[in-house]
Formats: sequence, C-alpha cells, structure tokens
Amino acid sequence: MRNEMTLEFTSISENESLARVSVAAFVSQLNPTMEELTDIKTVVSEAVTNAIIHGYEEQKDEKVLLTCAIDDGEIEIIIQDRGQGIENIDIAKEPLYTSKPEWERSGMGFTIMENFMDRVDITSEPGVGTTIRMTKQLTSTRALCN
Amino acid sequence: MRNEMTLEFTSISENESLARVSVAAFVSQLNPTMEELTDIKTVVSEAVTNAIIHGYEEQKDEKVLLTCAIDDGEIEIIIQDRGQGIENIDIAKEPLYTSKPEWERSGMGFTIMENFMDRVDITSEPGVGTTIRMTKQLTSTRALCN
Amino acid sequence: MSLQVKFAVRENVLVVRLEGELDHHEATNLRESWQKELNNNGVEHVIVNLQKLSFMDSSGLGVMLGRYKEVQAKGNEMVLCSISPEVRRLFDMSGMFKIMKLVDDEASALEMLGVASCEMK
Amino acid sequence: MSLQVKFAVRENVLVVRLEGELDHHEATNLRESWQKELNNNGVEHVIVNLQKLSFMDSSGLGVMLGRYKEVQAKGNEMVLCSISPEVRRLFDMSGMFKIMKLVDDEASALEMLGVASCEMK
Ligand SMILES: Nc1ncnc2c1ncn2[C@@H]1O[C@H](COP(=O)(O)OP(=O)(O)O)[C@@H](O)[C@H]1O
Ligand SMILES: Nc1ncnc2c1ncn2[C@@H]1O[C@H](COP(=O)(O)OP(=O)(O)O)[C@@H](O)[C@H]1O
Repeated sequence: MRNEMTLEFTSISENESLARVSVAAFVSQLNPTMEELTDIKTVVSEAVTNAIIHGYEEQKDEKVLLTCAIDDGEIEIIIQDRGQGIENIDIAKEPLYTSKPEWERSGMGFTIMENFMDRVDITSEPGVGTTIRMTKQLTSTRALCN
Repeated sequence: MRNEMTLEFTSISENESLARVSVAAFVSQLNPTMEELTDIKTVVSEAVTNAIIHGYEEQKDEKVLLTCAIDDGEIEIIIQDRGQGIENIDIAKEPLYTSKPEWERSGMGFTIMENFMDRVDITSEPGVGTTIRMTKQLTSTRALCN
Repeated sequence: MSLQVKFAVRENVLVVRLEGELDHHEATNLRESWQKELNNNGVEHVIVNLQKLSFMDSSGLGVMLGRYKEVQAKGNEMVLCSISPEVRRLFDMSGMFKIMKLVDDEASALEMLGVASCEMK
Repeated sequence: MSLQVKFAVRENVLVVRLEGELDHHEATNLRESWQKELNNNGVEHVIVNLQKLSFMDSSGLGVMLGRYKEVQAKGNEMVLCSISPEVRRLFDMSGMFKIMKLVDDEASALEMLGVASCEMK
C-alpha cells in the first residue's frame, strides 16, 4: 500500500531536525534497520541543509518542500527549493567540491546522498531552483521479493 | 520570528504518530514544558484521528492537512480534512457525545482540545470538510510579556 | 513509538502492562488482544499497569472504558496503577478517577484485589 | 534532539564531549565555542569524545576537519574516541579515518597523547 507525506517549512536551520525527525517517523512504519534509518536521516539532513544554505543562501523567509512516499518497501524522498539553482551539476557532485569553503562546508553532501541511497537524481535550473529525488529499497522488503 | 510548517499525509491511522512527532519536533524550538508538549501532542492526535475516522470514515486514499506556526511563543495548529463534515457542531462538542459509540469512541476529543488549548475554532460544512484551528500561548513566553 | 502490550495472570487477576504510545491506531489491536485474554484463563479482575505508557489520547480512554464496563458487568474490578505524569493529565482532565481506582504500584493493586503480594513471575 | 557540548582540560589536552545531534544548525555554535576553548588554557592537543553523539551529517564533518586543520597547523594532534555505530557509518564512508586517529575510549586517547591515565574530573 502507498503512503505519502508532504512537508513544507520555512527555510531556517532550526527546521533541519524537523525534516529528519518527520521522515524518520514516517519510514519507521516499514521497520527499517538502524543503519537504514541513519542513512535516510543523513541524506534528508544533507539535502535540506543544501536548500537552506546554497539554494536560499540563508534567506529566512523562503520555503523548502519535502515529499516522502513509501510503496512496498521502496522509499522515495524529494527535496525541493525555489532558490538560486546549480550552474554545473557534474562539478557540484564531485566529492569535496564546495562553493562555500569559507563556511567550513566539507563538499561531501552529494557523495553521501549517492552512497546512502540507491538512486539520486538532481534537477536544477539557475534562478529557478533545485529538486533532489532519491530512492532506496529497504533490505527487509527486498528479501521478501526474492 | 515566525516559523511555519505544513504537513499533508494519507488518511491512514499509521500517520497519527507522524503528525504528533512532527508537531512536537517543530514546537520544541520554543522550549515548551513537558506538560505543554504533552497537551499539544494530545490535541494533534485528537484532531487527526477525527479527520481519519469521522471525516473520511476510514477511507484510506484521502489527505489530512496539518499546519503549525509559531510566532513569539504563540502556537497555532490547523488540522483540515475534505471529508463529510459535521452536521451540528454544538452537539459534536458536548463532552461524551460521539456518533460512533460502536467503535468505542469516548466522545472526549473536542473536550480535550478545548481544555488543553487556549482557543479552539471549528469550521465545518457537510459534504465539504472540517477545519480545526487551535492556539496556545506557552507559559515561558507569556511570563516574558508581563 | 508504537505500543507494546504484555499480559500476565496472577490467580484470578489479569495484569495488563502497556508500554509506548496508545492512540487510535494502536487501540483496535489492544482491544482485541485484551478481550481474548479476558475470555481465557478464568480471569476475573484486571490491573492496568501504566508505568511505561508515555502517551495516550481519547482513543485510549475509549479502550479503558470499554474494558472497565465489561469487567464491571460481571461484578469484577479493574484497577489502574503506576501512572506517569504525562498520561495522568489526560485521566485527571477527563474525570476517569471518579470511575476507576488508581493505586501507586502493582503490589498495592494486587493487595487490593486480595492476591497475596509475593514475587510476580 | 539538539547538541550539548562539554569541554574539559586535562594537562595540555582539550577534551570535547558531544551529546545529541550535530547538524548544520548546531555546527556554527560548536565551531565558535570550540575555537574559543582552543585559544584559552594553553591547550595543545584535542580529544573528541563521540560516545553520546547520536547523529551527525557532513556539516559536522566540516567542523571536525576545520578544527583538525587548526590543531595540525600548530604541530599538535587531534584524536577521536568512543564512536557509536550510527555516526561511524558517516566517518567510514567519507574516509575520515585516513586523516584522523580513532581509539576506543578517552583513557586510550589520553594515554596516546602522553597524559597519565588517572581519574578525570
Ligand atoms: N539546493 C542547492 N541549491 C544550489 N546549489 C546547491 C544546492 N545543493 C548543492 N548545491 C551546490 O553543490 C555544491 C556541493 O554540494 P555538497 O556536495 O552538498 O557539498 P557542500 O554542501 O558541503 O558544499 C554546493 O557547494 C553548492 O554549490
Ligand atoms: N473531522 C471530523 N469530521 C466529521 N465529523 C467529526 C470530525 N471531528 C469530530 N466529528 C464529530 O464530532 C463528534 C465528537 O468528536 P469527539 O469529541 O472528538 O469524540 P469522538 O471522536 O470520541 O467521537 C464525533 O463523534 C463526530 O461525529
């Protein structure tokens, strides 16, 4: 059975934990392992942080949109901002690349998303915004499908 | 400073805890007391449960909409369904009144909302849906205003 | 965050220990398993231990009241014990203690129901 | 759910104990208070105790790497200890242990940095 949630929130860093906690509460219906739950909280934190600091450059009156759907043990997470967008996605995805080294960014956000999820799709247009779509099949349910 | 979240989710009982957990994570930015946090979780649970069982009569493919805003220590929570609506709001609000005694409903939902929150406004139209708007001023911030 | 339910029988008393959060989603399962236990075992009275229950809403009140009525209809007793401050707020507000008895712990509840208060398995 | 930070000084070693969740929101405050501690007290080396840290993301890695570079620039050492399985996943994935040392507990870390391993205040 399909279950869906959509969470929209003000673009302030206080809401990063809200995003993690909500997605964790939602996917826990599927009985994920501790590792899977940690991975999911981490990638949500990465993408939401990016929307706030890169997409909106810390403007505090914008909105971040998070959608999460579960369907037969597959998790789909979409995080969207209507911020400044990414000029060159290939460069942005490179491990250790960051456009904000002065803020002590590690440049590992996209690398972590790609490692912890099965699939990561980045759509972005300068001046329009960025959408990150990620999916992951949980192992418990993957085993059941064999 | 104003901070806002909007959560929309499928009308299934699994999501009752999601609604509580999300609102609790959101309002905890205001450092509520344990009592205040319990009150808020309880009223969210009441209104979301009502949307699922009364509004949608357990149809599982509808949406419940929850909005929460905090502004200077005042919390506003709005819970909305596009379900069957309430014929007579005055009767519905009476303590112990329930239209579903066969489901072991206690009829205490609205009484709890009115006791645990400062203000509860019910807007409802048969065939269109129900909106519950509740507000509460936290004591910590109330004290500061004196 | 979900509800764990443990049943134990001590002479003619059913002890129901609730842990976690009791809402509408959990109430249906709880009702069914509780009713099954009440029909087994020659059970008469009931003790509900709320010590590890961290959250409850009016759907939980419905289940409590439902079982209370069933137990009372047979002339038996239902006693609550070990309530936490979080859950107590709801019980106080809704006047449940005008109907049901509350005691401090399981030992007191067992004593009240006439069960010798030695170690519980 | 937020971050608690406790600093302690033992001879020339700053011990940083993190508890809770370290994300971008908490990273800015942590950076500031940590840098302040590094400038006080004649501190040279650093131990970061991660035992009670339940969550960390790449913003946390940024703070760790930032402090590591500052400590290393002065010819001193920074050692991590007591990492939980949750947080370890991120460190493993991002190759942090190729750069920083990890030991089992504070006692081992103190010993490695040449501090006599008696009771810590
Ligand atoms: N939502 C976004 N909007 C605009 N730019 C982004 C967004 N997300 C990522 N980027 C760009 O991609 C770069 C790499 O991102 P990431 O790998 O997460 O590293 P970091 O956040 O540490 O910089 C960022 O430095 C930024 O330039
Ligand atoms: N969202 C809703 N949509 C339709 N009817 C509702 C809704 N919420 C409440 N009601 C009506 O109001 C009555 C009283 O609600 P409440 O006090 O919460 O008690 P209970 O949920 O135990 O029945 C319900 O029995 C129902 O008839």
